[in-house]
Amino acid sequence: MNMKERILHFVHSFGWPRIIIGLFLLLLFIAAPIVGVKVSTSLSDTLIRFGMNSVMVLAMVPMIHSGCGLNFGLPVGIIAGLLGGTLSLQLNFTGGLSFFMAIVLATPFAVLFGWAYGVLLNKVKGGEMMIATYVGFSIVSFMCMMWLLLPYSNPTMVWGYTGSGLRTTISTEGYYYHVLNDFLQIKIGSHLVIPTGMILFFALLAFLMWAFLHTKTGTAMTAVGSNPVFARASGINVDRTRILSVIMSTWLGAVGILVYQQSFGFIQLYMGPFYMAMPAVSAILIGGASVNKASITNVIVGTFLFQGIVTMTPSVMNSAIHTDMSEVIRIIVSNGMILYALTRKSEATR
Amino acid sequence: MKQSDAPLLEMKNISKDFFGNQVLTDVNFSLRPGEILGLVGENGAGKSTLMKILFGMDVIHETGGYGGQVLIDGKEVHFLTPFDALAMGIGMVHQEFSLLPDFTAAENIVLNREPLRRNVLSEVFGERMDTLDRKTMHEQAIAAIQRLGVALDPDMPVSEMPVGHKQFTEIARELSKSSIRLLVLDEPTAVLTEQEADSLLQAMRRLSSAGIAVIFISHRLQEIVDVCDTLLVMRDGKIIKDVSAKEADTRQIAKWMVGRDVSLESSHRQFAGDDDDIVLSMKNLWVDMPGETVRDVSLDVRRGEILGIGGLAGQGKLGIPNGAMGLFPAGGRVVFEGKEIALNNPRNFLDSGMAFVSEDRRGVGLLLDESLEWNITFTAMQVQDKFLRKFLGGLLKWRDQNSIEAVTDKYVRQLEIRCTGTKQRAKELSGGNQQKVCLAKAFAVEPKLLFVSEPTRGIDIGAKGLVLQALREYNEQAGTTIVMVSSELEELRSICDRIAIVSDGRISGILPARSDSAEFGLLMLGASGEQVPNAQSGADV
Amino acid sequence: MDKVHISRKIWIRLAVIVAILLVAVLMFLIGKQHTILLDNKTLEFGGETYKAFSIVEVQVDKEEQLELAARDRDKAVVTGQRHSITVLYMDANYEEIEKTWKFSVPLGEDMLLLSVPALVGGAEPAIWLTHYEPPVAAAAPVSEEVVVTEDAALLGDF
Amino acid sequence: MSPLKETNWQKVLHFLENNTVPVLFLVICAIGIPLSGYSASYLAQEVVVRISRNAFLIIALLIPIMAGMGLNFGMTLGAMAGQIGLILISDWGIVGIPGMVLAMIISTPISMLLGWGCGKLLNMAKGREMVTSYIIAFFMNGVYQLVVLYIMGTKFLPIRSSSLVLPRGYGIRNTVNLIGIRKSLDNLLAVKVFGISLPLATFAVIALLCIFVVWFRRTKLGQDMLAVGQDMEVARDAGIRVEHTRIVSIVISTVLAGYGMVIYLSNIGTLNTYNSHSQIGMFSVAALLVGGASVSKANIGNVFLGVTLFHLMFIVSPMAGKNLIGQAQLGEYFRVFVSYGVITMSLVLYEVRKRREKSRVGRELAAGQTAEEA
Repeated sequence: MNMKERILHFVHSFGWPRIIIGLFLLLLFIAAPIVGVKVSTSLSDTLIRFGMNSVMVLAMVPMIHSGCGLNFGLPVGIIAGLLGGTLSLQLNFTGGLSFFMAIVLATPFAVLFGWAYGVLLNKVKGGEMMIATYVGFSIVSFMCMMWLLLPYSNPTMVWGYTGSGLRTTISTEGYYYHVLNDFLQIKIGSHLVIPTGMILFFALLAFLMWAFLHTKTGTAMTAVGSNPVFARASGINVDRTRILSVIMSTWLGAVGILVYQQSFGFIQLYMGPFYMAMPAVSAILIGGASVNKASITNVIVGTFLFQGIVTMTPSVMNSAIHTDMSEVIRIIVSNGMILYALTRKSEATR
Repeated sequence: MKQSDAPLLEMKNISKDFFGNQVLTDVNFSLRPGEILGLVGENGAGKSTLMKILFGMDVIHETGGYGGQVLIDGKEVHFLTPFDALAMGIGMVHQEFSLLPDFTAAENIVLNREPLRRNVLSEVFGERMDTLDRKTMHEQAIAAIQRLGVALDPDMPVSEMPVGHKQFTEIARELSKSSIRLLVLDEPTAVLTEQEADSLLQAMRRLSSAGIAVIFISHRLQEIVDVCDTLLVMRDGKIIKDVSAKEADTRQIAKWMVGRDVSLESSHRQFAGDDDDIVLSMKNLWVDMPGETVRDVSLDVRRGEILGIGGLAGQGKLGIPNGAMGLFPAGGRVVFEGKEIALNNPRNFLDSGMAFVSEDRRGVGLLLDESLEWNITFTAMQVQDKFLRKFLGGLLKWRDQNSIEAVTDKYVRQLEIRCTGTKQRAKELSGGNQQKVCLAKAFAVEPKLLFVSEPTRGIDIGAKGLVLQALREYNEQAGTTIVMVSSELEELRSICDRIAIVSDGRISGILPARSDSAEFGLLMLGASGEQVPNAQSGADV
Repeated sequence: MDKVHISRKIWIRLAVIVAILLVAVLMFLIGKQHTILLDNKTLEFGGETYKAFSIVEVQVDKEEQLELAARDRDKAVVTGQRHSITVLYMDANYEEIEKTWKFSVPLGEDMLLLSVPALVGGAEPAIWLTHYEPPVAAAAPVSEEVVVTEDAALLGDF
Repeated sequence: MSPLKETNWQKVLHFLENNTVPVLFLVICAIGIPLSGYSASYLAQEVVVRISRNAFLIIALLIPIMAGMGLNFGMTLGAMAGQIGLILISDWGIVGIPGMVLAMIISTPISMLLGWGCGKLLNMAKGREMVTSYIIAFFMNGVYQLVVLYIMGTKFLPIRSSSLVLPRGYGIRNTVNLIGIRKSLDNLLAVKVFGISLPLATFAVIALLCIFVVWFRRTKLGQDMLAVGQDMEVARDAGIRVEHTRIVSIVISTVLAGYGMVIYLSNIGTLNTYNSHSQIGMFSVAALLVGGASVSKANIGNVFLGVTLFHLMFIVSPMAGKNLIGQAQLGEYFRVFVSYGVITMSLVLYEVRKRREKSRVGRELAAGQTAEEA
C-alpha cells in the first residue's frame, strides 16, 4: 500500500523518535495480516479514531503559535464542551441539531474560560506548561462537584435513584450519536468504513485555522510565538494576542470533545477529561511539532501516527502474543514523546 | 628574588582578530609587582579582549587563539581556562557582580574554597560530604577584608548590601585566594559613590604596597591619574600611549582616547536645522533599561537633522530610544510634532510616525525563524495595514503575498542584501545583512523620524559603509529626521549634524559634529557642559 | 599521597557495600517467615509406626500452646531458622511428660509438616519434619482480575 | 496613633501575602472541623498517624528545592523503587522490621539509577524542571507497569507466591497485602498519651531524617546546592560542578522517596500496585505547599505544618460534605479540587512574585523622578 512510502516520507523529516514510531506503526500494519488481523478493519478503526481526536489535537496549534507552549490545559476547553453537550441534552435537542446546539452552547463557556485562562497564563509567562496542567486538573476536579450540584433534570443524564447529580457516563444515543460519522459515510467492502462526515468536519476546522494564520492577526500570532519582543516592538499587544490564542485553543478543545463524544457514544463526566490533554499533546509532537512551532500538517500526521499505534497495538499484540500491552505502550510512547520535546536543547532556550 | 629582573607580567606584541576584523594589533606592555597600571580607552578599543586573552577565556580559543606571547615571571604561559590564570595568582573583578544574593559576604568570599572538616559520611561518600568549618571560613573572610582594608560585615547577606560593599566583597574574594599577585579591576568604581570609590582607591594603594600588582580599568580619568603609576591608553586595538601617570592630565588622556585625524570632515554636509522647528522633544525622560539606565534626559530634535547620541557603554545612551519607543519601563514626557506620546506602548510610538532600529538585532530586531519577507513587511503590515488584501469591507485582512514579495525585492536590491531569496530565513544571513533587513523593516514603515541604535555594531567594514550610506541617503531624499545612537564617536561625527553625549543617564552636552574630539571625550567622561566650551548642556535646551 | 587516599576511599566504600549486603542477608535470615503444620496423625515410616496421641499439647517457641486431639492438625507461624518445640503428652502409663526439642528450618521452605508422634517417637528429623506443598485449589477456577492501571487521580486516601 | 495602626495593618497584610496558602487552609479547616463533627481526640489521632505515615516522603522533596530545581515530581520514581522492594520481600516472605529494611536496601540501587537518569534529563531541560520531572514520572510509570505487569512472574523475574501473581500466571495483582510488615515499625515502640497512641519508633526515624537534612545544609555539598540554587552561572564560575550537583540532589531525593514509600505502605498495610506511587508525588507536593513552602524555599517546618493542615482538610471534608449537602462524594471531590487548587495557586503566586521583583527598579526610578520634580 502506498501508505508505507507516505509514512516513511513523513517520518524521515521528523527526527529519530518519530522515525521509530513510524516504523513501529509500519511494522504493525505489516504484521497485522500475518497474525490474522484484518488490515481493512484496523485501518477504518484508525480513521475513526483519527476523526475523533484530530480536532482536540488541532486545539494545540493556536497556543503553540502564540508561544504559550503545549496546551496541557486542554481540559479547560473540554469542560466547556461538556457543559455545552449536557446543556444541549438537557434542552432535549435531538439529532444533528443537538450537536450544533452543543457547539453553540459550549461557545460562551469556551470564550469565558479561555479568556480567564489566558489572563492567568499571561501572569506566568515562562511557567505556562506546568501551571496549565494544574489549571486543567483544578477545573476538572471543581466541575466534579458541579456535576453533582448543578440542577440537571433530564432523566437520561441524572442518577436514577436520587434523581439529581449527573451520571459518570451519559449516552449520546438519540441525541448527537454518530451525526458526523454517518454523514456521507463510505463503505468499501464489508470492513473498510470511512467516516467522511467527521473527517470533513475536521478538514473544515483545519482549513479555517490555516486561513486564520494567513490573516493579519494570524501573522501577528505567529510572530508573538516566534519572538515576543519583536512583536512588541512592532506594536503588537502581545498579551491580547496570547489571550486570543488561548480562547481559540479552548474553543477547539470544546468542539473537539463534542466530536469525540458523537463518535464514542458517551459523554464522560467527572474524572473523565482528566488526562485527555496528554494524548493530544503527544500526538501533535509525534506529528513533528515542537514546543514553539506547529502546523496543520503536524496535526494530521501526528494524529494519524498516534491513533494508528493506539488502535493497531492491541489487536496485533493480542493475536500475536495473547497479551494486551497497548496501554503500557501508549503511556511510554506518548510521554516519551513529550519528554523528548521538552529536553531538546534547541527548545530548552525558550 | 628573581622578580626584580623579570617583570611579573609581560605581554609581547599581542594581536587578535575575530573572523577577519582586527581588534588587537601588536600590543606590548609589562607590569612589575606592586605596580598599578591604568588602562583606558573607548568601548571597543580592545581593553576587554586584552583581558580575555590574559585569562584564557573560552571565546579566545573558540575564535582561533591570539598572536604574541604572555609571559609571567619571564616564562611564557598559555592559560586554557580562567582557573589556570587563578593558579598563577591572577584574579579579576568583573564589572557585573558574580555574587550569590542569599549568601553572606563571608560565604561569597570563600565560595567553593570553603575550609572543610572530615566526618564519618565523607569517608564513605567523598569530600563533598565534609562539613563546612564556619569558624575558619569567617576568619579567612575577615583576613581578606582586612587585607583590603575596608569596613565590610562578613555576616551580611549580599542582597542587603549597598552596591559598594558588593564590589568590595568581589575584590575580597580575589584577595582571599592566597597566591594572588595580580588583580584586574574592570571599572570597579563605576557603581560606587565618591567615598566608596576613595576607600577603594586607598585599598588599591595598600595592595600595591603589599606587592600586589593591579590593572585598573576605568573611565573616571581623575582616579586613574590619582592612583596609577603607569597609564596605558588604547584605541582601535592599539596602544596609543604608555606613559607614567604623573605626566598626564585628564584632558590629554581624553584626547588620546577618542582623538583621531578626522578625515571625513569634508563629507560633512552643512545642515543646521533651527530650534524653532523641533520635531521631537523629550522632557525628564527616565528609562529602566538594565545596564543602560536613563535618569533624567531632556533633548530636542530638529526637523530634518541627523542627531547623534554618543557616550560610553552603560551610561544610558541606549536607554533613550528604547525608552522613547516603550520597550522598557519609562517615564517623563515625549512630544512628537506637538502631540504627547504616551510611553510604555510601542504602538503609540509607531502610530505617530516614528520607527526604531534596535541595537539588539537578534533579540528585538528580527524574527530569526521567519523569512525576509515577514521580517521586512511585518511592522508595516501590523501598524499601517500595508501589504494586506481586505475582504468583507476590511473585516477579513488577508496577507497579500504579491505586494509583500514586491517590496521585499525592492529593499533587497536597494540595500544590496545578500540572500538566496526573499524566502530565506533571517537567521541564515550575516550580521551586516541582518542589519540591512532591520533598516528595510524601518524604511517600509516610511517613518517621519527614525531612531537607529548601534547600526554598525558587530558588522564588517564594508557593510558599515553601506549602512551609514543608506541612512544618509534616506535622510536626504525622504527628509526623514534621524536620531542615531552609537558608541563609535567617529561614526557619529562622520554623518551627524549634532551630537549629544550621554553620561550617567543624563545629557552632559550637545556639540556640533565638527567640534574638537577632546571636548567630546571630556563630555563622555562626565564633565558637565559648563566645563566644555561651546557645548550647550542638555538640561537647558 | 593522593593515590593512597583514593585507594583508601575505595576500600572504605567496598567495605560499606559489603556490610550492606551482609545486613541484607541477615535480614533475609531473621525475617524469613515459615508456617509449621503441627500434625498429630499416626505415621507409618520404614516399618516403624508412630502412633498418634489421643491428646497432646504443643508449643513452638513462645507461641500460644496448641492442643491437638488425635488426627488433628494445627499451624504455627514462625520467623527465622532456629526454633524450639515443647510437647506435653501422656505416655503409656499415663504419666505427663514434657519434652523440648530444638530444630532449625531449612531457609527455602515456606511450609513444613511436623509430625508430633514421629518427633516424640524419636525418629530422624528427616522423618518428623518434612516439606509440605499446599494443595493448589483446583476447585472453582479463579476469575481473571481486571488490572486498573490508570491512576485514580487522587481519588484515594493518603 | 493612626500611623502605628497603619503599620500594624500593613504587617498583617504582608504576613497574609506571604502565607496565603496556609492561612487559606486554616480557614478551610476552621469551617470544616465543626461541620464534620469529629471529636478532637479522633482528629488528633488521625493527624498523628498521617504525620508518621507521610512526613518522610515529604521531606524527600526538600533537597531538590535547595538545589533550585523546584518541586521534584520525579519522587514518584523513588516510590516505584520502594514498591518493587516491597513486592519482592512479600514474595520471599520476609516480615517485620527485617522485611522493611530489606525492602529499603533493594530499593536503593533502583532509586539511584532512576534518580540519576531523571537528573540527567532535568539538566537537559533547565528552566522547566518541574513540568519535565512531572512528565518523567508519567513516562516511568509506563516502564514500571511494563516490568510489574508483564515481566514479573515470568521466567525473567520469577514470582512464586500465588497471592501476588495474577491468575493469568504473570504480572502482579492490583493490590498486594503487606500484612507481614504492616505497622511493624509503628508498633515497635508505641505509647499512649491521653488515649492517643504515638508510634515513637517511626517518629524517631523521621527525626533522624530531619537531623540529616539540617546537617546536610552544613556540608560542602549542601552549600554547593544552595549556591547552584541561587545562580548556576556564578556557581559555575566559582568552579562548582553545577550539573553534577543537580543530579546528586535528585538522586538523594529519589532514594529518600523510596524509603519513605516503604514506611508509608508499611503503615497502610496494602500496596495498590498500579497507583499508590502516582498519587504519592501529587499528595506530597500539595502537602508541602500547604505548609507554606514555595517552589524556591522550603524547610522542615513547612513539612509538618503542611501534613497537619492538609490532612485535617483531607479527613474532615468528606464528612463535612455529607453533613452539608448529604453527599460524602462531594467532600471527596472537594479535597481533590483543593489539593490541585493549592498546587496551582502556589505555582502562580511564585511566578507572579518573580515578575514583580523584576519591575522594582522602574518604580524606584519613577519615585526618584517625582522626588526631583517635587
